[in-house]
Amino acid sequence: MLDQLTGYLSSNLTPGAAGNSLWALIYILLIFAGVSFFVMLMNWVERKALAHFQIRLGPMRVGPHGLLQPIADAVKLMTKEDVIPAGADKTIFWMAPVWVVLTGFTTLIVVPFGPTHAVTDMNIGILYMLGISSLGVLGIIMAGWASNSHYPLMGSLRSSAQMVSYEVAMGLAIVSAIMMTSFTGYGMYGAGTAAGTGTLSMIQIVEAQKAQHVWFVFKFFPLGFIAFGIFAIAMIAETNRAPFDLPEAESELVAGFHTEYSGLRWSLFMLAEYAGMFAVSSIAATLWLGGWMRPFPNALAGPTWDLAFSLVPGALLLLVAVAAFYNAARMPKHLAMRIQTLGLWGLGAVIALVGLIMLIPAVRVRIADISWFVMKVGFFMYLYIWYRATFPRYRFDQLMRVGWKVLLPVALGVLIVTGIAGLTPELLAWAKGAR
Amino acid sequence: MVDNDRDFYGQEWKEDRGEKSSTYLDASELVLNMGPQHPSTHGVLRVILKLDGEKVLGTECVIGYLHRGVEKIGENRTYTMFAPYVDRMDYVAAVSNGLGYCTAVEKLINVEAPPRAQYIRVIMTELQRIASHQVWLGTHALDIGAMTPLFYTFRDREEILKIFEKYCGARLTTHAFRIGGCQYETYEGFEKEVKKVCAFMEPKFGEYEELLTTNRIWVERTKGVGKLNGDECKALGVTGPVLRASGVKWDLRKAQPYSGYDKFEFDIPVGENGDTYDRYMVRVKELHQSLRIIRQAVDNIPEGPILAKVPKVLKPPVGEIYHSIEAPKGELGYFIVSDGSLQPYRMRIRPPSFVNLQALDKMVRGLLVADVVAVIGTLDIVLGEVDR
Amino acid sequence: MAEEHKPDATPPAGTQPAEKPAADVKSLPPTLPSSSTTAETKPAVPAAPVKPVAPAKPAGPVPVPWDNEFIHGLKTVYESGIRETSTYLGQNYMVVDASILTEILQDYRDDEGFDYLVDLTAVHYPKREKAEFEIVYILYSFVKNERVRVKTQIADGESVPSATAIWPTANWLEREVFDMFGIRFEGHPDLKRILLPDGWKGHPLRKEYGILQQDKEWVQINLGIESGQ
Amino acid sequence: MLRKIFMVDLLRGLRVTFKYQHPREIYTEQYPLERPVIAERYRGLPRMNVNPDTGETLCISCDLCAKACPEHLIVVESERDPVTKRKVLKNYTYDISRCMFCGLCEEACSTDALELSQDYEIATYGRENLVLDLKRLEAGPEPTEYTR
Repeated sequence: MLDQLTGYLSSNLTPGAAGNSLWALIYILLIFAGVSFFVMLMNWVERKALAHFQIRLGPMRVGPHGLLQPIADAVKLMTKEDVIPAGADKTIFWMAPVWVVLTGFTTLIVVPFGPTHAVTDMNIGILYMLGISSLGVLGIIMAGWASNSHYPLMGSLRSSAQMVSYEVAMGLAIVSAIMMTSFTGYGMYGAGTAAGTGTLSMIQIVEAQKAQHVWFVFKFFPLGFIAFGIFAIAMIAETNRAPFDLPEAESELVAGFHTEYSGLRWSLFMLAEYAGMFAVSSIAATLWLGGWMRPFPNALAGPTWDLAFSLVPGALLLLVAVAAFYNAARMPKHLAMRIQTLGLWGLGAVIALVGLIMLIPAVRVRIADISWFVMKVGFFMYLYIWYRATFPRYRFDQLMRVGWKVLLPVALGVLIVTGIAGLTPELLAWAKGAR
Repeated sequence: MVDNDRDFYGQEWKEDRGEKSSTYLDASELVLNMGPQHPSTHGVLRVILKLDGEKVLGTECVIGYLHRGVEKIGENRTYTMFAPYVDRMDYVAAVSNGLGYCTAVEKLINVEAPPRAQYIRVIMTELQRIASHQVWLGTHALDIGAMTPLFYTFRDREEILKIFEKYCGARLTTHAFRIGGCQYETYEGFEKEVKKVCAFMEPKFGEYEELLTTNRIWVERTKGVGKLNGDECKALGVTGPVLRASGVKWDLRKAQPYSGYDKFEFDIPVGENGDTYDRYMVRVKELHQSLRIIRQAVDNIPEGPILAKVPKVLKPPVGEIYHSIEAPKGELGYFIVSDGSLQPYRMRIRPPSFVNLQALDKMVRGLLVADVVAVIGTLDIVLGEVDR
Repeated sequence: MAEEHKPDATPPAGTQPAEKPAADVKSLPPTLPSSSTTAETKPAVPAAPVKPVAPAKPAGPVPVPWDNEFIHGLKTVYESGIRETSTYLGQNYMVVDASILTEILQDYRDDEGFDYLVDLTAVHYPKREKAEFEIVYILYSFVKNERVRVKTQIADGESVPSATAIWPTANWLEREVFDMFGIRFEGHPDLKRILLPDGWKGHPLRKEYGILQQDKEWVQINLGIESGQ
Repeated sequence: MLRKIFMVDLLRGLRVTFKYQHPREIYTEQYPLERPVIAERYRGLPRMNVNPDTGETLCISCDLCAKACPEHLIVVESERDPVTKRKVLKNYTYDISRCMFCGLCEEACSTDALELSQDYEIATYGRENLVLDLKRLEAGPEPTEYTR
């Protein structure tokens, strides 16, 4: 048992690939806990960031600056009575949230936090993720149908049509990114001589980007970026967020498919939604923004740059700690607030400690990959909230029109042009040869 | 609730459905109840939608949840006592209700408010028009999905409410005017503060436009939705920004000026094809026009008394008059029948929202559920005024 | 619950006195003499010593007969139907028979261009025996920027042809008049209560309907509580 | 067309919301700690003024305020003092459960004894203490100090 445990540490394969099921279990638990913590954090960040966009404060009462709000929400949702509507179809009603959470989390086993930090490295990574995330639609339809009332029914039908139609656009954008993995040229416009073999595995995709010294977002500049843009739009529609949040449009359908849910079941839906957001933005980060690679790995190579970039995560945490101390100092000097200020000082101290640990050279190297990946996903989360604050909602038929008539043709176009761009040297050679 | 054998809505309903279906709810139709407690019906309005999938076949509005019998109360209060009740009808534009009521009674007793009072009244009513349009813009954008304009508009509206509070003591139900003029002299620094607020507002209107006017999602959600042309508006008695957006250049402040509006020059924004986008543009332009009026009024506000000589115990001569003003929602009219006693014999109030809401069914037919919400928002109805 | 603080001791000016000293208004508006004969009941003697009787009010504005060629045309056609056309405080109005009402409204809309029915309301005069209700149509012409009031007088229980055909806006206005006064409008597509609940009995804006009165039976059935007042 | 491709309109909307993230723009007022500034003419809880030196009420029980109130919420009981032949205020109740704070009573009061103060914290735990008697009216507002 012990050697199985230590045996893996030296290998540079993912636990799944190395066949070490124990470590795979540990990774699964780590990811599950990590994503749940991420959902709690995201709950707080969404409320605060959305509030600041809207010139208000967001939760301030529960804990210093509302930090205990997610915990309060969780407890509230746990203790709230779990209502099942009278005419509801009990089994399907019960199964729907479980199904949605199931699909939400299983997509995460392929997400590459680092060269070896993924539960397993399937060679069909992307295809697996797309397949599982499209299963999530089934759960939503089940929820809508089982609630046996008008609004959820309409909400679930809408969201199923929406997710199906945006999956097409998403798939095509991904295909054009996969195609790029088969090129072997260097730099932004290098197409390379021999036609390499493309890969679907997430870790190989990042390796390909490392090999080509370019993030696919910048490959053949406008093409990569357009594909990334299409994916970004489709991913928002996939998770029913921001301009495309029609299924849960409060102003029309009250709350869409999860109207009749309450208490723990409702929180499962929220958990699944945030997990889905995490999964989809991790695909975007891996495919286009070079997974765990730090920015400018080649242009700014050399030890000094390596050192500088590896300090960034630690420095970031220290910055957060300073912010915490500053806010703790600014807390009102009220008797009742004293506990909260103490709590904030404590939190600031903990974050500072973690930041310092991250700066130790031994630790620094290991966590560099994970931190860069999480930062990129964090950027996408910020985008989600930003869109939600600014944009009005599309109407259902316009949403379909955008999905089919705008995204799909553009995605096809990008696909073809990338193909041609990738094969130019061979085409030239062929043309020269033929003449 | 809706009995079975009768057709759902009115005569012409029968033609386009061919023979009447025997069972009330055959498979194609879904009766959806946008009930009184719906997030986007501005107040307690219940709309029964007959849907074919998402398309709206017909609507029926059930109102009366907020009916407080203002007209019956009007018959049992003296003229001065009734003024506070008027504020509670269109609670978003209380000052203009008060102005309508006071000018109507002044016309009845043939008294003219002194010029200074007229100027103060114009300033307060135009400020209230801006505040009312801001509430409309905030909630209308919220219905179509954009959450943030609501907070920006309400923050700017707060400045206006502060002025009201400083001037007459209340923010919403102001009861600022009395029959014959204004009750309060302007507090010192009133003109300076109004000017400061106008200067503060101008760039903020630009921001609303930047957030919404050119935003493609907003344009798509509002262009061509809920069309009404000029003649339909006139036939349905629709007034206010909704009428002006359909191309009819008619504004009571210009057509039949009251309370000194003829002294200010401002123009009336007019739309062309009377859809939700045009109504949005008309109201946004009206914001700028109101600012123009306020600046002119504040610049040359005359000195002098603020209350005309009106007997404490007011007994108007026997007779009846109809007087209407341009409220932010449309033409707000008062038909007062007096029998010479202390209390009006009949106090009829013609609410713009009640009549505008009638046009909902014609505008919404054939649209989707999401558009019903947008059209209710663009009609800018306030249920306090609809139900009286 | 604290004793309901609405003692009857408050002076009559506030509450609704049992017998309304309303002027016995024959044809509205009466000429000057009849208004001065109204019993000038003084509110309860205020604390100050009795004020001398207010000096006779200056002559109030008096309705002046109003005439123009359109009215002339109407009069030649329906001489008896048009009871009175006059102007009061600058607002001209005409009183017509119920029988020829729709034709007159139709003429107004088509010939004179009064294409906007501003308001349709009713006033209840319980004292008049044959003409208890007076239905008022307020019309406005966009072209001429003019307002006119067309009024008819009907007895209790009589009904009036609906104006929905001429102006669709009359639909809800008539429903409200029916709801508040109980006047039926023939030809109205969907005449039922608009503001009050459907099962409500009684029409509130009638003069004999007290201000605190509620349909106790409806409240009992639907809300299951003792009527609030 | 070009602007449509590069989504200029969406980006401008985003810029506006981004600009408002600055903490300086935050508009919320944390109520119990930060109290709003109330205007001097604010019409809040009614208060009976007392003659500063003699300490007895200024009200001459002329009953004008009771007549002016649209909702008839004020009841003035007074009896005639045999010696000075003038009415003396015995009891004065002001029921604010249905009061609209319209200020008509304040205007009608000839000796400006009755006045609407600037107190806006009028909520009570029972309907009974919404009926203010003379003592409460003279005491005037006493803002409660919230700690939480």
